[in-house]
Amino acid sequence: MNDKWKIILGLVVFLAAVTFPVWRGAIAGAGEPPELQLPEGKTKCIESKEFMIDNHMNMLDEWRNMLVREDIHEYTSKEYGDTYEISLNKTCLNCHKKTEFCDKCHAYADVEPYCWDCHYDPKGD
Amino acid sequence: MKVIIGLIAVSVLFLAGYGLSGAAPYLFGVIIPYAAFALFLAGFVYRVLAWAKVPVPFRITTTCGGHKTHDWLPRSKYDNPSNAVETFIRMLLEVLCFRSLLKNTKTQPGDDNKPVYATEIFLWLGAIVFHYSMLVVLLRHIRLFVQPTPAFVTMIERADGFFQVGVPVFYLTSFGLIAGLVYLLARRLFNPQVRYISLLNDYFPLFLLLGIGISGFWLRYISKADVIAIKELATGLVTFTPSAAILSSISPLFFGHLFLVCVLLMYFPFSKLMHIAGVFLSPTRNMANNNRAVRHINPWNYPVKLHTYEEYEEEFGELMKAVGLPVEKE
Amino acid sequence: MAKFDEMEYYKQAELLNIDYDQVPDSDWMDTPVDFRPGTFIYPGKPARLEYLDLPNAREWSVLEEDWKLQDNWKQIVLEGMAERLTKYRSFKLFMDVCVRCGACADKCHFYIGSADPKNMPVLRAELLRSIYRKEFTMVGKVLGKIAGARELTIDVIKEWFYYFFQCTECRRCSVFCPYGIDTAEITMMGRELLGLLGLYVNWIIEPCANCFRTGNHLGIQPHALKDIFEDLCDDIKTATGIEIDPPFNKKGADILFVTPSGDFFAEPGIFTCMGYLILFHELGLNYTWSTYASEGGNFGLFTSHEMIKRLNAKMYMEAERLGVKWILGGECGHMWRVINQYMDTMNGPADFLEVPKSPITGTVFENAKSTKMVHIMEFVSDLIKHKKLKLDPSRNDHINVTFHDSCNPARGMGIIEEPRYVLKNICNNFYEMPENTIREQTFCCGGGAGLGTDENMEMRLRGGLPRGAAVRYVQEQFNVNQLACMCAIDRATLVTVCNYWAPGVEVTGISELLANAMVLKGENDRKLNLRLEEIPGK
Amino acid sequence: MDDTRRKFLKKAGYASLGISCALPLLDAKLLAMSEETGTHEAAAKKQLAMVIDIKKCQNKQLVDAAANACHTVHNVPTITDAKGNINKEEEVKWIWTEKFANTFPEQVHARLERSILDEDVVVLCNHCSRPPCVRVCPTQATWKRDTDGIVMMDMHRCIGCRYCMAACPYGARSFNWNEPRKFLEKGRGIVGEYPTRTKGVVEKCTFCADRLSDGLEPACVEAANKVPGGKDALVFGDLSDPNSKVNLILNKKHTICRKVGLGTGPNIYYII
Amino acid sequence: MLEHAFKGSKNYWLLLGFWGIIIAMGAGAYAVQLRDGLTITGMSRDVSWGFYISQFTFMVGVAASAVMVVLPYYLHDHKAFAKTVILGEFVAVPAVLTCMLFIFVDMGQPARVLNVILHPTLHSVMFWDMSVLMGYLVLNLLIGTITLDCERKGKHYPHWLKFFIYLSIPWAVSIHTVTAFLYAGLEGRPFWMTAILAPRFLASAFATGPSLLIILAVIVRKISKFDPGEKAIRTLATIVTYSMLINLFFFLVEAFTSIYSDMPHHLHAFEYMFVGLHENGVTYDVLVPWMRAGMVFSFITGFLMLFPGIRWNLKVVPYVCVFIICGTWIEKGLGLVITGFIPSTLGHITEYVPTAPELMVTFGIYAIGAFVLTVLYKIIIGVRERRAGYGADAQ
Repeated sequence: MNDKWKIILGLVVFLAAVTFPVWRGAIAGAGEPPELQLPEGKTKCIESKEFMIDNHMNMLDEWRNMLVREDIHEYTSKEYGDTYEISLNKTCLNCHKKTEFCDKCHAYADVEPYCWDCHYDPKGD
Repeated sequence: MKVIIGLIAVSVLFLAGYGLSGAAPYLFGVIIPYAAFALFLAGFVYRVLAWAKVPVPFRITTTCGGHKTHDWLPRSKYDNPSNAVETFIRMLLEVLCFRSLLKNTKTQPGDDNKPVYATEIFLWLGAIVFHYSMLVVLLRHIRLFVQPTPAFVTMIERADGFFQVGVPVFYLTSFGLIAGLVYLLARRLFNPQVRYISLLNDYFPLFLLLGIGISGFWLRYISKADVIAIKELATGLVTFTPSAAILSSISPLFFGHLFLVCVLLMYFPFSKLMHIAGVFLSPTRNMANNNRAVRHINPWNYPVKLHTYEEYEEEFGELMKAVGLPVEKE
Repeated sequence: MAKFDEMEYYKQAELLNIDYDQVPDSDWMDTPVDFRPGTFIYPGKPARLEYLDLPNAREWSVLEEDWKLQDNWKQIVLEGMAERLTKYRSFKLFMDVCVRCGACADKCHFYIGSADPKNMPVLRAELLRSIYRKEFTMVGKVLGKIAGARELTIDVIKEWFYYFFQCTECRRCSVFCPYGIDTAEITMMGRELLGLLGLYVNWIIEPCANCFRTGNHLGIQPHALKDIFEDLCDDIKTATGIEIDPPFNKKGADILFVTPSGDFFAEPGIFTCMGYLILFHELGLNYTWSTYASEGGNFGLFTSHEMIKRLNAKMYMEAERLGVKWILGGECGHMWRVINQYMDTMNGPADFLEVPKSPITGTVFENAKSTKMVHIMEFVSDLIKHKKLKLDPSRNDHINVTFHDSCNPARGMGIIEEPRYVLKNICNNFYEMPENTIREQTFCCGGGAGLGTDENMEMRLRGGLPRGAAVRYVQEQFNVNQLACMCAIDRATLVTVCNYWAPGVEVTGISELLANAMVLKGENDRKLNLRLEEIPGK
Repeated sequence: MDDTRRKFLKKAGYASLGISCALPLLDAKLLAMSEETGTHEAAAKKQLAMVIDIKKCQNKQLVDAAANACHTVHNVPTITDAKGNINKEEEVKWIWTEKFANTFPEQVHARLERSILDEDVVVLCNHCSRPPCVRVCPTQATWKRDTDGIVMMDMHRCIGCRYCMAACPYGARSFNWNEPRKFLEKGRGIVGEYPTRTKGVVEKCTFCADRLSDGLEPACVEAANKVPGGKDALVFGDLSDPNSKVNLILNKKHTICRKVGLGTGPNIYYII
Repeated sequence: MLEHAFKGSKNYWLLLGFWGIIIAMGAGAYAVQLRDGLTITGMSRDVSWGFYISQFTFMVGVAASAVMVVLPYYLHDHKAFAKTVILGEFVAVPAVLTCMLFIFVDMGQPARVLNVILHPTLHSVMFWDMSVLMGYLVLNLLIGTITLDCERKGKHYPHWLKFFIYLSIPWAVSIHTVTAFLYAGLEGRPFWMTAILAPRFLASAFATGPSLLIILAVIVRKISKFDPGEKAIRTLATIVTYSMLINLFFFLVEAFTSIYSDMPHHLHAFEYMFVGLHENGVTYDVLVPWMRAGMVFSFITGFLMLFPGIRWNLKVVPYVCVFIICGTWIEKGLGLVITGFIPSTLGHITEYVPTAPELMVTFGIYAIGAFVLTVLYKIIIGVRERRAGYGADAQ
């Protein structure tokens, strides 16, 4: 029984599958990392940039519980000590534009936060 | 002892990735991943071709049900396939549903101490949960390597993250992967029979996969990593334009995770993990039981020394004649 | 005083003192073999080896320290392994892919009966795999014992001898293995490697030599065979009133009939043989027996692939010489594994034969169109389906019968439905044994693959426990008093198993029950069955 | 039946009784007690309330202004069907009007003045002192704030089981049967800074908790007051403050509450 | 043991295929609901629970079948039930499963259902209902599979299981009680707020569950070589008879209180169910023909079951049982939940009629239950037949 061609076919399929990102990258390129539009005239976010990159989602989660459930309206920056009103719309979106900031990274990282099911950017989606 | 060596080995490897990547980010972020992936591909192909090179001299199907005979008798098409299509389905059931494991039983002493056979589905369940979670986790990782993320990956992510728990949203397979591995490990440790047959070769990959699973879990849910930078690195790697600059902005935990993955890739072709390919080649499963209808060819079939009828009659001819048995030479 | 090769020597309570959760304190690699009398088989006699031109023929003893191996024994084994790794994908693959999930562990009847961890199929394979790792893989060479590799020593060879002759190649483990790893395949390789060193057991190699010379395992010479048949025909005459003169070596017959020689020799096999004779006579079949190919069984299967071929070749050679159209095979287990999985590949193509066609019903056996050999149960079930046999199953009403699937027909062929169909038509009281012990999950009799001798009585009884317990269950539940099977080794060994684990249950071949139920042309009033016992109520 | 088994059964019986009755009951009781102490005893804890002057609210313009203000700032959509008619079955509303007879069924008797029966009464969440909706909610998506007595909603938490709707004796709760944004986009558009809701959650009046924190009055109160003749049509204040406007009115005028017999302790008071 | 689910006759596979098709259709309808929201149902602001919750309520009753066989067998050593116990337990499993699925599809935000576990709320009856249902599912699955497997291998079941068997008896009572409390604790809904709701639930459950068991047992007898026993079926019929009579009695008690007292809020519900309500010249009476039919079914079957000639006639009693189930289904699966919302707390009358997609989802869930039931029963039959020495299926 000569089953070598079947095995080789299987191998080729396997190789094609595991190298999918490679040949897909060869066809479509690496893709550009998002270029974010940073708010003008601002030098810092609520916490350090590194902290915000990694933990903004948890901060928002905390905020929503603080505001909605505990009726706490102010947040004091651990990094800088200044206070902010707890509000996605009034605070975050006051500086950042959803389409130019949030969406870009989320699209790049293929993250679909359900924040936007309810919240929106008054400056336009 | 084997357990401890396995655990220590994986811990040391993780710490190497975690601790040393700062000193040599390019090595851990670019060179080793490339080397590991190349070794994985080459080793995998080498191993499969090495198997393919060896002929299958006989058709030794394990038949697990009635064969094809009179068409009025019931038969088991997919446990005793008689043609290529039925064999294909048998293999699908085996590969996709772990059919043989589903038959598993556990022998235990009965009321009179004679053996009885209990239904035992937990090995099957653990294996299914682990393997499918692993598959989904791997597919989900495509989002980090391909820009834009393919639609099928997004769909998988949506289904996997259906339940809105925590931020970032909790994936069922994150839990499935680790739970499956913990079960398989616990079984190895606490089932005396399985513990007795286990080798370091069994513990090491389990710990390695657990290390990868837990560090990945940690990266996603606990100490977050800069996904954008990681994706930039990953897409750079797969398009052979790795960016060295980005390496410094990624947390060392990620390098611990990545290094364990590289170790797994390198270890894979030289270990029992090759069962992923081997299952397709198993001669007792991937052949139809139609040997009486279609002759199977053995490429190295060679003549052997026989005892011919002539030699037989030479020895017994007279005796045969004496009792009236017909002979060639009267 | 009973001796260790008699079953009276063993107390059930002692054999049942099994604790699966108890494993030795020491790692299996460090646990030496205990050659306890009753658990191993005596070595092959030099004369037998010489007759078959096998290497290193000499007198030796298992219990002695020195097994008198060749000086370069290690090289011989390693070269043998290397050769087989390039000839059998099964061997190479099964050395590589096992993940030691343990699914097979408690599926082996020897493990179930002995709780000896090395009787777990996975460890039985590890005995070889550890050497494979050491000698043929890089990881094993470098890491050694830590990677599950070990040095090939004389002790390893002794361990192989002990455990590869404690496997009946029944393939039950293979059913449960997620990768289909077949321990039979591994045992066969192990025994071939042992054979290179002249390490055979006499219970296997003597039948091989006999078969090579006289045509059958028992060494029955042609004239003696004729005598035996005359005796059988006398008994048939007594039981049924029918006179039969069976044809031998008849040229121009349509069909050559081959069955294992166990059916010529001892009870209850001979009753099955009488069944064949009555059936063929009643049908008026133009068939013949052969004295040259008077063996369907093939102890080569328990020796080496080469030996399979050497012993099996006679069937086609004789069929060609006699000019028959096709071959009919009797009730046998491993014979059918050889016919189904090896014969055509090894000794075919049998293009001098015709595609088998039943002369009675006209049914063409398409599933045997290449091998040209049909199983007696395929043949008989077809006859019954077409109502070509006049049957009176009430003659078997005093029998509560159960059916033992023999390992090889069940897992190496899949002939599972035919015997049941036949049994249900010839017996009114048929009961299945518990699931997990029948069909593809059937348990070995404990004496297959050449282990059915008396010097390893302990292992036979232990290995027969799962089967015996299942028989005992139906005996208690449904008053089962006969265990039907279609394998000559079963008919020989299950008698012991039943006597020990389920006393009162007799072993029978299906053809015997068939002939008892057949209403024959010109028969007497049938007061006696083929065992010449009175049929109750007749 | 042997004795041990009997004993065991007894215990199991009690245990099951415990499981099925005692625990939710006990917990509900504790919940009610804590709220009682909150309202009656501790002056430190606030209970916000509203007094509605039914007569003044007969001005349709006023009521519309109040409802509009509320629904606009909270992005409450007007649910319409394909033809643009209001879909009464799937309506979402925080403040609206009902006929007197439907609002105060216990007050209706055969001799009641016809004009009263036809009066429209402004209704909204009663922010009950012992709210049944809070008692039944399986996820604590709705709860009574102990700082001001508002019955709050956490739209992130709500699973949409609608148990609260079954429990509320006042019909104050609305469920988002459909995607609300669809209707907002068709209608007045999404406005202000208050988020919209996702489909499949329950919502209701929150006494403008968001505006209160900014020092504003509830939107309806503010809007009603601006309408000519609307002064004090809706009065909002703190019951625990003896000098609050609501207390001043309640002390002077005869007011009624909806379905007081149910013991929920509504905090919307009506001047007939 | 599981192998029996994978081997079977053509009819077995056809039946599974049939359920599969309905499940697929239900899944399709649910996908639409997931996308568009519950607007695709007939529910409304006023009638905020509809068909889904009604079916849930009904199926809780069906789950009772287990306790009515477990209790006589394990507590009173009623030997006739030896072979029937597992039939009851394996009805309870799919029944509870469908209950949970009905709740799941009724959720506006199914993605968040885990909140019930993540934020356990002890004062919510719904939390307790979820807990007892989960528990009952686990109990029956555990007891059923372990006892069946032990029977299969011919070994006595482990002693620790006895604890769970005893536990399952009061637990079965608890699932009905807690489900009734779900409704009975709402001060705003006079129709439900009655102390006899839980007893009524129990009585109708103990009529419905065993009725289904009788039907299934008769079918099993017919299609397989496993016979649950005539005596067992007769005992079940007796249980059904008493439960049915008690159920009817409770109903009359309830009806008396409401109608004799003539309190409008209590009366309205009965009026709506049996004669229809009128408002502004419009008649609201969609439920009336159903409810009347249901009453006829219940009273006539209750009466018929009084006669041993009918009750113990295995040829007739399954058909009577069908009507008993229909009667209680109408009472609980249609009348009970929906009527609680009519008229609404604001006195409005909004009628409720399930929509096509809503019905499809419902059928889909019932089909899942039927699928699981078929598979579980196939396993029981397989094990029992094999145990009795009969041969195996080939497919």
